[in-house]
Amino acid sequence: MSFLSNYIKEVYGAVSSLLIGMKRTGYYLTHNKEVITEEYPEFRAKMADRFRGEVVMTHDAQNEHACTGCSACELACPNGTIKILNKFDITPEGKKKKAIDSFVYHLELCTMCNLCIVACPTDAIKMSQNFEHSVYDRRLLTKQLNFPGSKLREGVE
Amino acid sequence: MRNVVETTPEGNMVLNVGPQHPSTHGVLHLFITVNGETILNLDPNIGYIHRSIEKMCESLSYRQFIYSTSRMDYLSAHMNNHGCALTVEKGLQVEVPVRAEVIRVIISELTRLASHQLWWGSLAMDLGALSPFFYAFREREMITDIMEETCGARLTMNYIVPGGVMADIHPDFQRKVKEFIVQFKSKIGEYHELVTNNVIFQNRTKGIGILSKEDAISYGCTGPTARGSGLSCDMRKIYPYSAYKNIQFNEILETEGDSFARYMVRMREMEESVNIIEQLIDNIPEGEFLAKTKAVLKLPKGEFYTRLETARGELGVYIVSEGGTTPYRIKFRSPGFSNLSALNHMIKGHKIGDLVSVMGTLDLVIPDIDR
Amino acid sequence: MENEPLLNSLQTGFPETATVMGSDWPEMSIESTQLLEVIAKLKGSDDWDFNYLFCETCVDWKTHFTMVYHLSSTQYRHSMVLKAKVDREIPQIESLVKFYKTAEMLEREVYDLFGVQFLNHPDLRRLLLTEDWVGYPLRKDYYDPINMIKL
Amino acid sequence: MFSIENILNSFHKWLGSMLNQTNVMLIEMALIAFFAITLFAILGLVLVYLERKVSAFIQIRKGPNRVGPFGIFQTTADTLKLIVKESFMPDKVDKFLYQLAPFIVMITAMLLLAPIPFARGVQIWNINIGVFYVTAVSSLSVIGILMAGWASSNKYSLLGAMRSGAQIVSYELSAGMAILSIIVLTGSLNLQDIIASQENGWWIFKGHIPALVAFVIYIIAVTAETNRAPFDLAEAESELTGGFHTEYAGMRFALFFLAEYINIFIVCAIGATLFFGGWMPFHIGNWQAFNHVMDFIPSSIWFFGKTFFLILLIMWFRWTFPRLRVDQLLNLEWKYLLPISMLNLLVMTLIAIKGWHF
Repeated sequence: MSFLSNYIKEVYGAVSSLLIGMKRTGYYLTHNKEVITEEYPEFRAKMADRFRGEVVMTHDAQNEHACTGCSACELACPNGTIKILNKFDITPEGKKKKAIDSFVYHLELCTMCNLCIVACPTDAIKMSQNFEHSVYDRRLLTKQLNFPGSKLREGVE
Repeated sequence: MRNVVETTPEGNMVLNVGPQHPSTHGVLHLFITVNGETILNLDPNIGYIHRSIEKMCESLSYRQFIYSTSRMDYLSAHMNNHGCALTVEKGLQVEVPVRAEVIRVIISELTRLASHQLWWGSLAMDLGALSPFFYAFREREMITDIMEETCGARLTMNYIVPGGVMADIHPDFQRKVKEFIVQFKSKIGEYHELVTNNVIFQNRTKGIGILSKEDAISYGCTGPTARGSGLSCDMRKIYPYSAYKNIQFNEILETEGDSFARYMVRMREMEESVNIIEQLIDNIPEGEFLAKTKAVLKLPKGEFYTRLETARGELGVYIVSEGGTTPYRIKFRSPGFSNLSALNHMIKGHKIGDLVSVMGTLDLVIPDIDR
Repeated sequence: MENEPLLNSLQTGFPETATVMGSDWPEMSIESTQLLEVIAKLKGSDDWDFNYLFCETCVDWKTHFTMVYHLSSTQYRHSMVLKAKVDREIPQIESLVKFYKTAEMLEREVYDLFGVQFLNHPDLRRLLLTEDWVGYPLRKDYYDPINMIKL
Repeated sequence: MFSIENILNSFHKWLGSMLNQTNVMLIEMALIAFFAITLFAILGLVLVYLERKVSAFIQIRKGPNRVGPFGIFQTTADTLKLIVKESFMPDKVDKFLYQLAPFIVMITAMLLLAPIPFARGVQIWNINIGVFYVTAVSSLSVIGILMAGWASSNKYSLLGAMRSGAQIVSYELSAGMAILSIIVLTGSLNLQDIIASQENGWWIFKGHIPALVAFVIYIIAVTAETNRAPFDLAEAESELTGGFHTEYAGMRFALFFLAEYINIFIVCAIGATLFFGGWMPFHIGNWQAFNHVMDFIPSSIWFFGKTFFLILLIMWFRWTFPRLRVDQLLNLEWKYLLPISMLNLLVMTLIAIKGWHF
């Protein structure tokens, strides 16, 4: 007889555990208020301030940046993402001054590790919150970060 | 048909599970010899995403190499970074500020929770219940949002630098973590209702893939896999690092050694992680978050080894230094690698369906195995 | 056992080998031929009971290889490092599979990446790389013009 | 009264007044074929959409919501995509069987539409052994699945097909037992007779607990028979990637997919007919006023409402439960469902003989 009562108990336990699970999913089936997914192209999530999307160089209204071309970021980068090409400007006093010609940034190599930002002594570069990087041509991922015609801000050494 | 199906000389069928297979969660390739539905032998073939991180690290500086370890076990990226930072700090003999240590531990435990939640969802999905995955992600999303706000990325955070953490915590950090804890505690019952107590789930996991304590030791298993077999191996207890020295928590042990025991270890570990976070979240000491270190780090000549607990088990970081700016040799003893080696032993004689449940409860992350 | 008493007992147990204190645990250096004998003693002895091999790897010192075994005891919670010197020209060492089953995969990995031959290993094959791969990537003199990228 | 039955009858008379008997039959057969195929397509679209919405709601998602209002044209768009998709054939398959298999599964599902009473007096073929016909023909779909698994020359497909064979053959027993326990109450295999016997109440209420048990067993067994989760071992995407249809793509895959949904509809329709009275409105004994109010709701709505309720139940199972292992699946059948349903059938026979049912 104990066999039979065990059998019945087993069946009862099994069925009730299944019904509890069904009750839970049934609750969600009938209460479709809370939706965890987002409709992407219409709804673009506001990324956090610290979110690391890509490296950008900050330029002010006079089209001036703070990059002295010291290549600290280039050294700090583990992947060779950054290449800095320097040129020599002639100052009004006739002295030669080092300045960046182009700050080349290979987005396709970047792992957003933030080491270049930490290494920069003049806070010339920062991480932007843009996360939509896809383009149709791979070459477009190689970017020049300093704007055309931009120059070094006065007083930044 | 006979000439198409590959068979062993005994007439058993050889089945390729992977490299692209839904339940291996990555590019793991298993050759299984089956007789009908019964698995007779299993031979893992790994290395499909071997990136030779150890070789790469030999040419990266001590600041740079940490980022690449996030890509090993991407679900416990923070703990991997933590292990590397601890090893470098041990070599440099840098005193890490208390605030940084506490922050590191909180983020570690949040990462562990996120990892276990993903594991829970994907285990349920492997076993055929698709909905729990979304319930797990609902809570996991809160953690990744916290990570994004404080660390700057959702998965491969790279938040740790030698000497501390990269940035101070976000002003909203404590509030959001508390919100998460409230939410998680209210939903953990749902997890048990849907999966743990479900009779089909219990039948699928109880008595499946039994790993005895002796075998766990011999196969070098660690983490929840070994703790499910009753082997006490929590590095947070045995070699307390960072803030784990000062907090009260229990090491979760189950003795059955089957899939269900491993499952229960992880479920209870989640609650324990919440307990750890609760102890620390209101007591983050004030002060610096980053110790002063030289611009170029040079480790003294010698060998340094750190053992720490990631979400999958013990991570060993072994650095051999020749006194230069780059490591001479780095070895990562990854938890998944040893756990995978026990799979053949555990699965023999079970059915193909059990392979899913055993692999699911081993919680293999393939980049962690291949490195 | 704490590190200090362990170091002392290892020094008394193996008087002819060099046992020193490393950065974390006692380090014992042996020749490759002694390996089985030393491991048998370390694992078999009740005082040490090193039943847990948690890491096994190799270091290429350009003149020779060093096999590094990290051993631990689940009973006494102490750990030690065992280093065996392996000849670089004929890299051969005994396998530890009969002591620790985890050594099977770890030794396959070392064989794959360093080319160390493990004697009496049940199934010594390439693990991560393909069977037809030429060379052993983690050796210091390995050079692959295609797959290695110079930054 | 305005009803589908009357329309059909007057249409039949109108045809008969113009043409001779043979031509009427031919035209009606062509119309029925057209109707069956249309019903197929519509049911497939509706059920797939329903399934996706149900799964989305259970999983706290929104579900399809892009194509058309609330995404109702999503499945149409998917079907169009599947139709125009290249229907490639792997190199080493058994070409004849590989191409035949989806059609066998499909035709089996189509044949099953014949005896189903969609509304009062609306039935393609009023066969006097309707229930027997359904149970017999529904077993044929396993041939198609075995054929697909075998012809694909894929180990996963083969395993899936073998699992499916074992599963469908065993679960037919308890499904048959559950059906039998209603047959002993009605004493007829004709589906119209079964519906007529539920004039004063549905069997699930009239048959005491044994009818309820039979209903539960029937639902479990048909879930298994149609290869639905938690019994979807033949597909078992986490174990066998796709099971018997791993190697199928495009329209051939869509036929399998469609046939699965049609099968669900059919088993639910049979379940609704046996246990919930088919198109019979909800009647309680001799409460004439109440029964009369219920009669105002058209019988087709009653039928589809009940059927969709059962379909919803089966979908609800799918998105809640984990999958069983293959030996547990057979254990469940041979150690639990079959003994219980046999015992249940005995009790039911006793009730029928003694006339204890209402």
